[in-house]
Order: sequence, then structure tokens, then C-alpha cells
Amino acid sequence: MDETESLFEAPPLAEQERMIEGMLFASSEPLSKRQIEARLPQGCDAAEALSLLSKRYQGRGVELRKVGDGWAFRTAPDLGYLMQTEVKEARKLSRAAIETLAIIAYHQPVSRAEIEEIRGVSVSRGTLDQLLELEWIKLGRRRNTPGRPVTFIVTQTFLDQFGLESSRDLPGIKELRDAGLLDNRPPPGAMPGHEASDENDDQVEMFEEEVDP
Amino acid sequence: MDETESLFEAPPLAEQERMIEGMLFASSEPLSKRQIEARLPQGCDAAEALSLLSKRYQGRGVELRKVGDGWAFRTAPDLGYLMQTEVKEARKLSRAAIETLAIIAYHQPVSRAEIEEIRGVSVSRGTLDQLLELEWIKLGRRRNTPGRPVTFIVTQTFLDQFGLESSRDLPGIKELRDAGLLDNRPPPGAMPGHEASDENDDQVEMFEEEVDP
Amino acid sequence: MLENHNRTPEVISAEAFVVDVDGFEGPLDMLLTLARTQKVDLRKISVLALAEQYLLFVDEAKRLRLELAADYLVMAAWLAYLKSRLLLPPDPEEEGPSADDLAAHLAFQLERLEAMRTAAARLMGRDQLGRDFFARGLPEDVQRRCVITYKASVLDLMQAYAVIRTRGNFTPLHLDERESIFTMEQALDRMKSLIGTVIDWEELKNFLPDGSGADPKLRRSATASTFAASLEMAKEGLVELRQTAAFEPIQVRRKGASDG
Repeated sequence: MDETESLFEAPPLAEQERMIEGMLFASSEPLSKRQIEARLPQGCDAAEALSLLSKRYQGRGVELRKVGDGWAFRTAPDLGYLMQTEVKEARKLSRAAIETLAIIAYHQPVSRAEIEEIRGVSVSRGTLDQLLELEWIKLGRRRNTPGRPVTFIVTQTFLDQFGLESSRDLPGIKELRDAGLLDNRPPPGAMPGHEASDENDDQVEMFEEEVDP
Repeated sequence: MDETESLFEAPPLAEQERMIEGMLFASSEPLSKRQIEARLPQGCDAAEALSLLSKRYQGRGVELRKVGDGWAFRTAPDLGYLMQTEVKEARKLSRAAIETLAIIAYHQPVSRAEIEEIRGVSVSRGTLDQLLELEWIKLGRRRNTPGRPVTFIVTQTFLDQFGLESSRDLPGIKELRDAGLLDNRPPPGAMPGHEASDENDDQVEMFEEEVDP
Repeated sequence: MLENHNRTPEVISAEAFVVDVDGFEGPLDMLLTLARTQKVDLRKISVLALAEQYLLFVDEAKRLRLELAADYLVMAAWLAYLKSRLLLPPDPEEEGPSADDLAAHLAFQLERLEAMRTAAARLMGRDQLGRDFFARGLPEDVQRRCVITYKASVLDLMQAYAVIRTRGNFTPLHLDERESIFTMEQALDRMKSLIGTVIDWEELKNFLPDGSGADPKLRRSATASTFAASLEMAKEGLVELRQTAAFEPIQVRRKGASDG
């Protein structure tokens, strides 16, 4: 089958652009270049067509956004006020959850112990579960340190949620890195901190009201 | 543009078009002109902006379509095939089908009654339909016998599939015996006991998988 | 008691926190809040002054008989130690990190926590999906279409034909071959006795009698009768059956078994 298909020429670029437009419009989730190409006829160059498509939608009511390694159409943020009927009431995140999320995003991959070292308190299982459930974080590689702790990293869903192309685009990340604030600086000698994290930590945290910054 | 009652000027038409584009994209249902206007700033003319928007998407991968009295984006009809992914699955042909196919190949042209006589069991319509659908058999000439029954013959697709130049290339009984294929012991899974019609063969197949190591 | 201390405006404002110790997420959070009252860049903070502020807070809490969590007290003890080290001239005999190193790390921790707080606020302040910008409200799902291809070889064809043509050569089943038969009654008995031991989904073929693997005839017969027995038991409401897809193994479990 493959041989016969490659006998045909790939459709013109404008047609490829149209195909991708249809595909991305139909999906509520970002599609990766690979996923797109798997559905295009053979010999198509999704990259070039995507770049054309992105230009076409610049300044429109709907924009083509890069989200991690995926692409998605999203409404222009300045029009949000017109779509308030579409807003689904999201559960408020606790202050602990928000801080934990930020620490994972800026320090990733980061282990639970490292999160606790930064926050100075133990992280409850409920907080991490809530973020995992939202699919904003996921497990990364295990550390090659004693105990081989798991690490956490942020997901494409997280990037999509906050309109980020990649985690390099997190607000202020470069300044923080330059200031050495994202370094993993172990404490000199014995510093008091949180105790070994307690798995039975109060789940109450999850339901705390968000503290306005 | 109707600005009689509005204190503020309506946004430019291009901006209205952009607003409607975002709204229709995000909406989980088609929006009527009335609904759109209720969400637009005062003094907007949805009809004109909708007509512009509709033109903009003409020939694109998505189209603006009127659904009842509402408007919605829809994938261009000619791109429908992109909204499907094919999952390929190879299956073994049922024993009823392979036996029927073998009889047709060896005895063509052959009528259904003749196939049943040779097999010793009735042949279901489904089995023949499956082979017809695969284009491995087709209808031959009608017999000049009472009832003028149709006959079946194998196709070029069949010969290609099985790597045969013609159906005469099929080995004869003597060759089969020489090849050890006509041993007195039947191969497992080919036990006698076909007395019942093969309408139930699909069920039997389930067990064959388990019987054959 | 308080009069003994130098009542700077910062210290006074720090006292206000005593009332609301619950509002803090641990001693580091409290230290950060105290540090902010110094109204200087965190990099230029006086760790000594901060330690004093914190110790004052702990004293005040004790005076008011407020119960402080253990980690607050651990921090107090450590800060008291740090304070004494910072006030004394460095002891060249002393091993480990210097007092300045410890103070610097504490300042770093506070600065890092503050930075993460700010970052978290900026992150949450961004436009968000489903609130400020939106995905397609009417997604058109991709349909999975299953394309089935059938395969068969010339050998299959020849074997099938050979079987048909030689069928007449077979003698009917002899009575002495009855031992290769596993009746439905036997299958029912066997299943009913085994099903009690089954906790979760179990493949139907695991209910076949011993020795049926070696004897194709018995296996064939037992497969049919076991399947029939399972249907009968399902009809009686004793078991449940499932098959994930056509040609997949049939699974059986006791009705009312753990439902996950």
C-alpha cells in the first residue's frame, strides 16, 4: 500500500494547510506535528503548512498556538469577555497547590523533598494528587540519588492552561535563573527544615481558600 | 450601521467579525444571530459581520455553516476523511470461508448447492458475501439446469492474493497426498462433526484459536 | 516583658502576627513575613535582626500560652544558636559551616521562597484556558475506523480442500473414544466447584479439566462443554462473562465478586 501511495504527489501546500486547518479546528486538544502528519497524505510537510496557517490567523479572533510539541487553535485572549457563558467554574486551588505547581514548573524535574525544602513545609499527598488529577503535572524520571526518588514535571495540559509555548516561556524564568534562584543549593550542614514528609499529611490543604496575592 | 441608540460607537466591522469568529469557535452549540448580537457590544450588525466571516472561510478547511437558525463552524465536507483514523486489523479467515473458497477454486464454476454437496454442510449467505466483498470470488454464468442457479468463480484479486497464475496452478489431490496433506489423521481443528450448518461457525472459531497451539 | 526589648516599628508590627499563627505555612513562611517587615531587599536583610524578631515572636507566643507546632520551636532553637554564633567572633576551632554561611543560606531560602511566591502569582495571573481564552466548543471527534483484512495462504486453501476431500475416509466416532468426551454435566460440576475459588476475572480456558491440553479431542470437547456450562451458569445468575473483543479470550467471574 505504501509504495502505491508514494507514487502520488503530495497535495499542494495550500491544500495541506487547509487539511491541517480542518484537523486542528476539529480537535479541542493540541495535536503534535507527528499526529498531524500521520493523518495527512504521504509526503506532506506539516511544518511549512503550520507556519502558513499561523500567519493566516494572526490577529484573528482565533489564533494558532504552539503548545509544547503540539498545535492548537485558541480564541484570542482579548475576546475572553465575550465568552463568559463558556466558562466552567474551576475548583479553586489552595495556596499550597499553587506554590507547589510554580515550584514544579520553574524547578522541574523536582522531587518531593526538593519542593519541601523550598517551601519549608511538607507537601501533602492531596496537593500533589490534585495537580496530577488536573493533569498539570506528571511523573518525570527518577533521580539517580539514593532512594531513587520520583520527580515531577509539568505537562502539555499545563502549558495549554496558561498559554505557554514551552516552560522556557514561564514569566521571569530567565531572571530567576540568572539570579541563581533556580539553583539546587543544598543547605550547609544541618539546617532546620521540614521533617521527613509525612504521607498522612492533612488533606485539609486541598480545600483551603486561595490566598489572594 | 445602526447607531441610533448607542452612546458608544460600535467597533469597526472587521473587529465585529473577529469577535463573532471567536464566539462561534468557543461555543458548544450553534449561535443564532440574536444570541450573537446579545453578546456583542451595542450597535453591532451581526448579519453583515457574519456574511464577511462566511466569505473569509469559503474554500478553507473549516466553513461557517447555518444550522437551523444558528451559525457554527464545521469541517469542510471534502475533508471528512481526515476525521477518521484507520485501525488495521488482520484476521484469519474462518474455516467455513476457507473451505468454501477452496471448493470454488478447485471446482469453478460451482453453484452453492454443489459447494454444499462437496462440503457436506450448508453454506451460509454470510460466508459467500464475505468472499464476494473481499473480491476473491465473483458470480460466474448461470447453470442451464432447473432454477438456473448462479455459479461462483475466483477472481484475479484472488489469484494475486494467493500468488497463483491461474487456478489450474492449484495442486491436485495426488500432489496433496504426496505432500502429506492428505494423511488419514485430520489436522487438529479439522475434526469431523460439521453436521450442523456453518451458520454457527463464528462461534466455533473462537475455540479454534485456543485449540491451535 | 516586651518593654525590655527595643521596640522598633518593625517589631511592633511583627507582634500582630502572634494572633494569627495559623495563617502561616511553617516557620520559613513566618520568617519571610517577618523579613518583609524589615522593608529592605531580601538580599540585604539582617539575619541577626530577623532571628531576634522570630525569637521575640516565640517568646510572645509562650507568654500568651499559644501552642506552637514543633517545627516552629526547632527553628527557634536553631535561630538562637545562629544568633549566638553571629554575635561571637568566629572560632577557628569550630568545624562545619561558618555562621555567615548559615545566615547566607537562610537569606537564600527566604529569597527563593519569595521568588516562587511571586512566580506563582504571575503564573496564576496569566490568561488561562477556559477562562480567558477557549478551545473549540464543538470538537469533532476523530472516528476510529477498523479496517479488517483477512489473510489466508495457498497452504490454508490446500489443507482445507484436502480435509473436505478426505472426510469420507473417516470412520465414525467409536464408543471407546468416549473417554475423550467431556460432558456438559461434568463441565458444570467442575465449574461450580472451581468458581468459588476465583476472586477476579479468570479466563474460561483455565477451567478446562487436567489433561485436556494433551488430548486435542478432549480439549475440543471440554472447551465446548465448559463454554456451554458457563452460559448456563450465567443464565442462573451465578457468574458473569466478558470478552473484550471478538476472538479475545472469554473471561468469567463469580457474580458479586469484587467490583473494583
